[in-house]
Amino acid sequence: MSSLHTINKSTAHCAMTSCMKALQSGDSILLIEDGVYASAQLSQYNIEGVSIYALREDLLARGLPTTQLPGAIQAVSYCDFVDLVCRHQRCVSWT
Amino acid sequence: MKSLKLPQRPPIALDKDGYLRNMSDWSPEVAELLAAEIPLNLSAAHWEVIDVLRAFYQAHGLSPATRPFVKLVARDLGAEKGRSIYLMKLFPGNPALIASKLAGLPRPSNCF
Amino acid sequence: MKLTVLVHAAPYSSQAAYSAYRFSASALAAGHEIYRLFFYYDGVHNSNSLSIQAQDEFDLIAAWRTLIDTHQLDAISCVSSALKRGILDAQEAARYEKSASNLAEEFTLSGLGQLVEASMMSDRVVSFGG
Amino acid sequence: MSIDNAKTITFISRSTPYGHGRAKACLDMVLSAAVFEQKINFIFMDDGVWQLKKGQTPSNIDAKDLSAAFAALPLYEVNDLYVEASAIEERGLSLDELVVPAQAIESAKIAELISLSDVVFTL
Repeated sequence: MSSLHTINKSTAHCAMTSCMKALQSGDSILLIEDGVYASAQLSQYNIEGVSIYALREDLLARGLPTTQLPGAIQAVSYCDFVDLVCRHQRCVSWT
Repeated sequence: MKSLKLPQRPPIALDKDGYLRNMSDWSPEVAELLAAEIPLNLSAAHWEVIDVLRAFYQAHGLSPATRPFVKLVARDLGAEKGRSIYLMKLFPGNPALIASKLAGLPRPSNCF
Repeated sequence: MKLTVLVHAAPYSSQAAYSAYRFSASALAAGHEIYRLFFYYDGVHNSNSLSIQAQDEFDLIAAWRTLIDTHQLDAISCVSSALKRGILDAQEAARYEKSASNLAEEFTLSGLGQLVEASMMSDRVVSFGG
Repeated sequence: MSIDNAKTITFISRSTPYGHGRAKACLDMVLSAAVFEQKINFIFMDDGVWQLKKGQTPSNIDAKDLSAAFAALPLYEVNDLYVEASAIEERGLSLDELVVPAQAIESAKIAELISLSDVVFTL
């Protein structure tokens, strides 16, 4: 029963650390808005069994390259965002 | 603007649904007048429910909707009275809405 | 799938309401159903018809209105959040004796119960805010 | 209103009680969900645990006492209140300083509660 977690804040806020506590194997994280700034820090966690995505539009808007994302983070579109919501049983937004 | 008129007092403002605009305007006389508008004659059985509601609001700052209202009456006045049928007889229509109005509380939100 | 989208951020103060709009438009484009858009807390500012945007900036409120109208979506602004923030429909304006109403006509004012009901009826609820 | 297919709804409240309106907004959502007789988990994480601290007198800032409402939650059949153990600890709070008894839980339990929920709201 996996969850999609969205994070929309940079690491200056506790959204990311709070999200980390609530993860289970099989869950996914999607970084959106200022959450995309957390890509580098997040990739260091290397969380077992959790896929990490970042919203392409939000990366590009902030001058972050979508091609050289750290770790196994994958850039996705809004259309993929919708798919991710459907593929997980529930969605939790960390703000 | 709707209002209640008591002798020797400025008119008491009501909203469109007949709730007091200012909770501090409430007094037992005001409750009697609000009841007369419905119309309803307040008996001791009504008053004990109104008192329970006012005490609950004092303690918790909440105006209970139907289900917690029934449970509250059951807790404070006993299971015999904490029943929808009993409360429906006392406050015909929507007991939680009517009783909260007479008790001078804000309109309970999400009250069916 | 049946989706409900909860927005609890004001437009322009943060990106969240815009994200909710883009998400909703993408979901519709992908053939999903939006059971309800629910605007809560500061999110009710998305339903203010009197908001004016500079000509060279994206008009999020206009975009919401078009999206709701085009797809005939059920868009609800939470009534208690809205009244506090000065977003009124004609009926509430009359009730509280205010001189004007400003709720955009594509939206309806209703209670939080509509969010709970939507949560029960939808396959997924997606929240945007903060 | 009683509906057969009751869902499990988890609310995660992470904000301080008076600094902004989110804590109150979250409580209002919980009370509304309770009216629909849903199964409710109410979790306080991060700064949200401050909402439960005893001795609040928000009349000093002309605010309603949010903490007073928590003791009434059993009447709304909201009985599953949880606090994040580490959030309590990090803030130098202890469980007996809370206005209502809440279960202190570790992060693994938070993850588990989420995984058992149909809908999760965070505010």
